[in-house]
Amino acid sequence: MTDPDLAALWVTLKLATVTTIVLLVLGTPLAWWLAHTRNRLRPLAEALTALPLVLPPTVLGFYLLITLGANGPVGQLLNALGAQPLAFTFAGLVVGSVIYSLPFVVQPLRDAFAAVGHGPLEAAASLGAGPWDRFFTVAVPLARRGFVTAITLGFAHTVGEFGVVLMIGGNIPGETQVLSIAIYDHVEVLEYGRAHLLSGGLLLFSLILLTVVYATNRRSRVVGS
Amino acid sequence: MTDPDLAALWVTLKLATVTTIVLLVLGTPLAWWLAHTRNRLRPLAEALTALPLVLPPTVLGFYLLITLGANGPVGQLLNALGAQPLAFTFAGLVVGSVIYSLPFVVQPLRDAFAAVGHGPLEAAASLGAGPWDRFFTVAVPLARRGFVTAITLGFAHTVGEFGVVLMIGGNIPGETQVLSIAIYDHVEVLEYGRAHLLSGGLLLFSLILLTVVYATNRRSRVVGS
Amino acid sequence: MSLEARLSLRRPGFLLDAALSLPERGVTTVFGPSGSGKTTLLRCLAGLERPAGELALGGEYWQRDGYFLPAHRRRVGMVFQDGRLFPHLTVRGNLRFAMRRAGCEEAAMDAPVALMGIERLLARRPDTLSGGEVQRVAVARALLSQPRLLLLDEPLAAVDARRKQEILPFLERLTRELALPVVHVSHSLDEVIRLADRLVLMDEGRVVASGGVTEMFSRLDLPLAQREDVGAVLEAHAPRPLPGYHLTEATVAGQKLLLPGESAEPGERLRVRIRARDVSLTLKPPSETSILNVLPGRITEVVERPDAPGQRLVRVAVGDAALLSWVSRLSAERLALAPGQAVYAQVKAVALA
Amino acid sequence: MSLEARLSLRRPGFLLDAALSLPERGVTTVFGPSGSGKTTLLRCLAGLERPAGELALGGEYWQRDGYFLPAHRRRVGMVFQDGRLFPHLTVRGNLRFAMRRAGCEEAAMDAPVALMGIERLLARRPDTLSGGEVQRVAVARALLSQPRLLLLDEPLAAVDARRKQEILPFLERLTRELALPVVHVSHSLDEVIRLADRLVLMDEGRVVASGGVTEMFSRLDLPLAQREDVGAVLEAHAPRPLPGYHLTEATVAGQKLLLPGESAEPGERLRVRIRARDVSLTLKPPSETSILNVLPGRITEVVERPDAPGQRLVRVAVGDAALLSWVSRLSAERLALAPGQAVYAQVKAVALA
Amino acid sequence: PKGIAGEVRVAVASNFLGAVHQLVPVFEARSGDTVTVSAGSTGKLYAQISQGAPFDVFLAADARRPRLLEEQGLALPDSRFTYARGQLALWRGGGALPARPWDALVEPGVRFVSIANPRTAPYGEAARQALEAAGLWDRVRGRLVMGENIAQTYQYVATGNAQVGLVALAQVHDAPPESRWLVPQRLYAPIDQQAVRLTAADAGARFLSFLRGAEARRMIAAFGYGLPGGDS
Ligand SMILES: Nc1ncnc2c1ncn2[C@@H]1O[C@H](COP(=O)(O)OP(=O)(O)OP(=O)(O)O)[C@@H](O)[C@H]1O
Ligand SMILES: Nc1ncnc2c1ncn2[C@@H]1O[C@H](COP(=O)(O)OP(=O)(O)OP(=O)(O)O)[C@@H](O)[C@H]1O
Ligand SMILES: [Mg+2]
Ligand SMILES: [Mg+2]
Repeated sequence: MTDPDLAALWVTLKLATVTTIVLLVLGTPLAWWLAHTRNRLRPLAEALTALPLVLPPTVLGFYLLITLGANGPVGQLLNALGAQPLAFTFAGLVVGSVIYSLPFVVQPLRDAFAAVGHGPLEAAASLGAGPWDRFFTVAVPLARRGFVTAITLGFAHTVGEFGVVLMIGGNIPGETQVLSIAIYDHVEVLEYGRAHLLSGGLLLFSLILLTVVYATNRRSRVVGS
Repeated sequence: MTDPDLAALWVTLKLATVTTIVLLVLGTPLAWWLAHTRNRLRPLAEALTALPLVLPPTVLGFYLLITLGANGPVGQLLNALGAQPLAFTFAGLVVGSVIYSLPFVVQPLRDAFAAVGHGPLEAAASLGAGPWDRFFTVAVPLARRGFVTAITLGFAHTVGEFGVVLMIGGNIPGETQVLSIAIYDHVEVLEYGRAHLLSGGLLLFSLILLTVVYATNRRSRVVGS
Repeated sequence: MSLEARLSLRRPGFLLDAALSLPERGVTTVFGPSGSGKTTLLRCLAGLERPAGELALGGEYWQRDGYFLPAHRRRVGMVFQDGRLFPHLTVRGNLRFAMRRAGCEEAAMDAPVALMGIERLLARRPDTLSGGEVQRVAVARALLSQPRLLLLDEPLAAVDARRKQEILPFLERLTRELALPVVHVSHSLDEVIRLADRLVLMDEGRVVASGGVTEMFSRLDLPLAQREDVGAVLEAHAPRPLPGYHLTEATVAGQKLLLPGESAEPGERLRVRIRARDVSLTLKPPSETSILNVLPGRITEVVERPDAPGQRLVRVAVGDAALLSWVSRLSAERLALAPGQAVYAQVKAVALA
Repeated sequence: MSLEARLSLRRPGFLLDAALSLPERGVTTVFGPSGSGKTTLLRCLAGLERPAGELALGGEYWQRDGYFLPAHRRRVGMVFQDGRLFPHLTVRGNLRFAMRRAGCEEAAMDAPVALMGIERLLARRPDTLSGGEVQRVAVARALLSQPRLLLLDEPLAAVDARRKQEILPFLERLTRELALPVVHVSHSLDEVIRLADRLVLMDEGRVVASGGVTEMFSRLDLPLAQREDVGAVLEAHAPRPLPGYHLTEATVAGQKLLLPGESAEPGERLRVRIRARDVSLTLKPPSETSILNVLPGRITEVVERPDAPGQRLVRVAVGDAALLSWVSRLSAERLALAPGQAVYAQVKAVALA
Repeated sequence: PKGIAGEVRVAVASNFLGAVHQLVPVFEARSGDTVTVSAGSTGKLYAQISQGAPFDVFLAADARRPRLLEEQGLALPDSRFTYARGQLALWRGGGALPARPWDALVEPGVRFVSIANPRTAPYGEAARQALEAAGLWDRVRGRLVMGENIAQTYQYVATGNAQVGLVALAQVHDAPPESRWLVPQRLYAPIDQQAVRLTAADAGARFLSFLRGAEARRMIAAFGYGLPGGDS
């Protein structure tokens, strides 16, 4: 692996990790709300969370670019606040990836929360557990399978993410060039050997990681405390 | 909308529909197996179903091209069987989309089946329902939420699918040119107006469709027979 | 269709190892402490577990050597301890689920529905039912599946006493009419007395004792004798109603006995449970008492109740049968009760309900 | 910490509309047919439903006007009808969940665990427990949550009789020691007699009658009087053990009565339930009988049981209290039982367990 | 090394990325400047530059996008020049071309002909013009598959999914000579790939003048590109 490839690997892992964390932080309350609200607008909100999927990533990236770029509304707002625009920065990548991978995190979590139902939460409340307490000690462990799915899909999708990142990241080595773009570039310039190497490495790494995750997940999560 | 755009819309809807159906047909038994098997290789199998995610779609498409091509293993097999190669055909698009969207269908279904548990199935067996009977009349309705998520994610992801389709479809108008590519092309050649129109239409259409799906899903599915 | 089973199933920390042989009709109640393996045994019979051993119904093997007939081909009607209604179907949908697979007519639903008092619930979702309502629907559903073997796991535990009084006679009638074995788990002696022909006592996964109800209840060596509500269960013959008094005269242990109610048809066999606590003993025949039944007999056994040291369980031979009487040690000493002694056993008719 | 509640909750096809006023300690049993709203009432008290109305414990409002104290701040210990153990925690984890939030020491676990006989289960997952085991763990968990109000929804329905005999005295003792109101749902009169100070009868979402157990059981106009196991519940004073005989002499209704056992401490108050079916009447004092307790009294009321026309329920004033006796119409006619008549009520000591 | 060493951020059209990879080390060694390269399609890079992407130099695959940038004031005036001229080649993946190379497109057994998308890729537009000039457009139209860019066009043939294609000479200049044929320049308008300066950074100016220099031109030519005003 050459230096730029290593840099791309690093950016990719960092991006996927940060994106997954941000997705969990944003997606968990959203999924919880979707699972429990009786608001009439719930179907609309659910549809909105799925919407980033239907646009091709490059196109989504294009709109994000227009929005976040120096001349876009968000860009100008940030500018007025004295902040840097988000386009072509790592933070911009995170924003783009989060939007694009949101459905993969929110939907499994929402299903998992809905499947937990009210029973265990009521039991926890009667034992003195407040809303946060029962969320973290009852709802989250019981929705464990949904979290594993959400994290897997969110992380893997960000690793393989391409169009959005290419568009709003600008493919800047060491900063916004991720592995998927590096592989893509190798393919573009007919460096198939390097492309195979990177792809193979990525697949193997992911396979091992995912297998370990699923194998661990399989083991009983029942705990004594 | 111009004629080629209309044709692309039609191909897109056809592709997303066929892909979703194929995904359900293949993904449902796979998800069922993953949810119930005690095979030691289960984590590996689960990891394999998630793997298409980590490769950038264009790269995945590239490898599919190699595999499906005249010199690739599948291409040679098809050739030996007297069949046409799959690349640049609608069937090829379906193969590519199915592989790429597989995780989005299998994982929610697997979670949903696991959440159903053995209780209702045992009750059904004791009432004389055979394996298929209880699968369709008990497991599937109880996993309904998982099916809605799987169908939504699978369909929407195919609509927005891009790289794989671009790669193995060859962008043949009326046959393999889908809407996402059409929008992409408009962006590439700076026809932003057309791109906005198509994107906006696609988003609105999807939003309405998804809202209806989720609103329907919300209504109680309890039936009297 | 007699049931023969020899089954063993190992679980971490628990071993089921049970042999059963049940006649082709009649109710067998499985009795035993919580965790003794009653549910597990029923699950094995239903084909929901894969124990080692053999199992045959009416000579047809359901399980032997490598062969295992899957649950859905056994046609067992099972009422699960936790109800297990299908949450995606209404109550009516749950009943229909069973009926369709049993090839029942729609109209077959009416009788069990009326009996269980669930007419008002037909359109309801299971998750809106109360605990007792769930159990009643589950019983109706199992009955509608036209089973060849009926397995009832504490079917009426959450059902109130009044409703139970309505359901029990029906189940009683039903299980006598149906030519099928019924295996029933219950912690309630009431249910046992009403329903059971045979009793299987389980403890720690093993069958401790089993036999006809009459025999089992007159044995002083079984855990049953330790229960507060121990008693003899006797067959009553040749019932003759006493109209107007709502009493029935019948021959029990060669003696005439007055029983409450007059539902019995002449020639029918009845079962009477005479609880030890309801039997008092006198040395002289009593007079001017509200107690209608006074049976002369002879003491055959007097045992101390280990867990209730102030009390004596006295077995009195009356004709060819035995009654149990439970007296305080004080009385036993005052009356100098001992084997061989002639006594009068007095039993209130109302206590025989 | 008395409990005052006036609650109403509408559901499709069902309306809960209940007013309760419970003293600051003691057990109230809610009794009523399946579907009458017992569970719903308990859920309202626990804060799991949002009924209209008011609710206060010990003068502190839990609910009034717009105010609603959420469930987790009420410190109610609730045993749900369906157990509701946390499936992701072991039995020990379930108990700890309650203890941590109640600020209990780890050692506090030992007593309830031993009592419920769940030592062997501590490391087990809830889904491997039997029905009765689940209920016992749920009771232990609720007790460990240090509640200010204890709500028990059929806590022992799936527990076998022997275990119940062990648990009931403990609960009895516990509920007398704890200065908290206990609301208890049960279909078992045994549990009511052992535990309840007060009785609330519900039907179709409404409180039909409520009052002290003694009073409720001596009323012939309530559905309770229709039960087979109707009886009077009396207070016994000044118990005096008779060592060696495992009997206790106590004053009941101004008369000396012999009760089984000698657990009672002098000066303690006891409750005795004398079932109508255990009481026989004679016109002359009986002799040479195993029946230890013979109480002279005077008939005050004779009623026909509507659902058992061959029987009479006779109320006998003994001192300042009343006994119920259930006799056949035949006996009632033979002895010409009528209000004002002097009779001897005989009760076996062993029947008073 | 002259002047203060700087940093050049180069946005390059993907088709020229391979050449840039070879040019950059030479430039870096000579100038002391460091170069970071971002590749993408010309359309994408244009959109990014319009939104303030931090590039100093833009090497486009066409002349239109640099001109637009210049008109919009996003590029330095008068910095635009043609750094390479794309050359179209007819390529058969699996063997020799027939005597009359165009016949390769219409022979039996040819199921797919690969060209770049004429709408989005300059090589595609050139391919269309050449096919029309050769009078073949209508005959091959039903068999055309279109790569989104010239790299995909090449991949279609390289993987054997298309039998022949019109690709960039730069992509096939290592292929056996009998399998490729340089399409005559007169059949299509020149594919002028233009470069433009986006910032005033000196290093950018140095990179562009290096690109104009003889050594760079030699390397570009060796890569299979033509050059304006030079021999092809
Ligand atoms: N969501 C609901 N929609 C409609 N009816 C409901 C709903 N939930 C409960 N009910 C009805 O309310 C009534 C009271 O239910 P509840 O669970 O309080 O009964 P219960 O007295 O506890 O009965 P059981 O002894 O059988 O447990 C029942 O008839 C029940 O069917
Ligand atoms: N998966 C398991 N792993 C370990 N032990 C188990 C498992 N399943 C059941 N058991 C144990 O097997 C024993 C028998 O359980 P079973 O459910 O048959 O009891 P039961 O007689 O029906 O009791 P109850 O009256 O409480 O319903 C119990 O001690 C239970 O804890
Ligand atoms: Mg059980
Ligand atoms: Mg209830």
